[in-house]
Amino acid sequence: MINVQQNDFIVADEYQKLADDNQDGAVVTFVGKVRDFNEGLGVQGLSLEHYPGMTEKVLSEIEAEARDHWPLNKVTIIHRVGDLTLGEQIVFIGVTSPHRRAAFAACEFLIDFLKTKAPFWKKELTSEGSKWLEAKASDSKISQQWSTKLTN
Amino acid sequence: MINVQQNDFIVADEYQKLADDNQDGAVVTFVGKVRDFNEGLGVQGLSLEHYPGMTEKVLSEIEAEARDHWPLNKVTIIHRVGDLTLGEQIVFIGVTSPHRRAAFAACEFLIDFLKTKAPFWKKELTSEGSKWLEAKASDSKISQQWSTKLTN
Amino acid sequence: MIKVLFFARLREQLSTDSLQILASENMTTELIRQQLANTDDLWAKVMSADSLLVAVNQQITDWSHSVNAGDEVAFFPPVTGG
Amino acid sequence: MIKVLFFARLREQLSTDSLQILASENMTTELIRQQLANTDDLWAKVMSADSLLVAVNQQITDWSHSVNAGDEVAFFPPVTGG
Repeated sequence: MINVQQNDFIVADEYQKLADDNQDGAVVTFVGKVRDFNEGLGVQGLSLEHYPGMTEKVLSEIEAEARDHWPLNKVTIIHRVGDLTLGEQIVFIGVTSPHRRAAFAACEFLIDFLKTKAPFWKKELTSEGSKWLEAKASDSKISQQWSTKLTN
Repeated sequence: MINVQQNDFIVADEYQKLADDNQDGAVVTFVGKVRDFNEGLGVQGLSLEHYPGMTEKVLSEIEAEARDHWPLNKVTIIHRVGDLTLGEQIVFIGVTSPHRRAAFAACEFLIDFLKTKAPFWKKELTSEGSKWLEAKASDSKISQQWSTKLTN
Repeated sequence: MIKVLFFARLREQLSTDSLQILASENMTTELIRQQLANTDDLWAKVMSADSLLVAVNQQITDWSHSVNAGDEVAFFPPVTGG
Repeated sequence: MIKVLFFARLREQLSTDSLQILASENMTTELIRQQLANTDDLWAKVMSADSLLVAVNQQITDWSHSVNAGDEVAFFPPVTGG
């Protein structure tokens, strides 16, 4: 399931939807939240913009790629857009599999690729005004490492 | 927080306890459940035995080791003992960190080491009687890989 | 016509979220970029950023990708979601 | 006295979850294992399993670990939790 939404999500509900299959021994979830990011500027929140249509398409492609690599049963990807305050949830990734290694790897793969491929942009709202975040070189390096690992 | 308990745990409650700190950008959780394990014998459930006292001690040591390697804030480890039926939750590992890579790595490290170091034993209850599970060579290999990775 | 979209920092810098341009023969993503850069100094600066990304019909692509009438072309900075 | 514990398959095979043995000079985990193995054929078989693990005072250890009065020694098969 892929959702791009303004509303908050409830982890308990998403977990429940993921966890109702007896074939799955492993459920791994990741939640990313608004935190006091980089330079200690007193972050009050984020504004999240996206490219409607393309976002969902890219997330579907990333999910399909994960399913090519690992035996997955359920996959949930939820990403919020709009204005979020400090501590709010931004993104939920949940994966179930018969195998824990597959569940961990796929969950991490999904968030790593979401960060470098999906058209979302964060603007940080600080006490000194707002500022678009710069993409992190470390994030694209992580994606590249996956590509190397998975094609070898 | 480390708990070895007969009772089921509620993922929503455990998530809530983990997620209330604005310094943490990342929350990773793992849930392991009773599934139809290995040889398609029609698993009806598990009976889980442990070594009271030593279990908690080992889990604390594993947690301390994870904290040595990664910047973690909260860590929750819950493992159930006693009789469990198919589909029931066995183990919960939850980790929060400012950094998602640390949260993923620590969560996977904790379950990998729990599986090879903590004194729990699973007896499978099938339609053809009960049977102690054999330790998997793949699990000890995974622990060894961690040791190699973390000391290099 | 070709629909052109701008997102995030670009959208703010250009004060524009979308516009339409006429399709022509042998059009590419690079030619559209140059055409837009010719608007004025501001557009020239924004459209020549090294980090600029382009998508055609919601698929990230390179600067030699051909573009035809009815296509949707989007320009945006590196993504920062998650 | 030394408290000796058995878990899981061992506990079932031996129909025993704990017993007390007398401490003696220069006792080790290996000597306790041998002493228990001498009980009868069943104990000999169970206590000579290659995969047998031993913990002293709730810490997994090897077969040369010394054991003193008051220690808690546990024998068990490889763990399978999680």
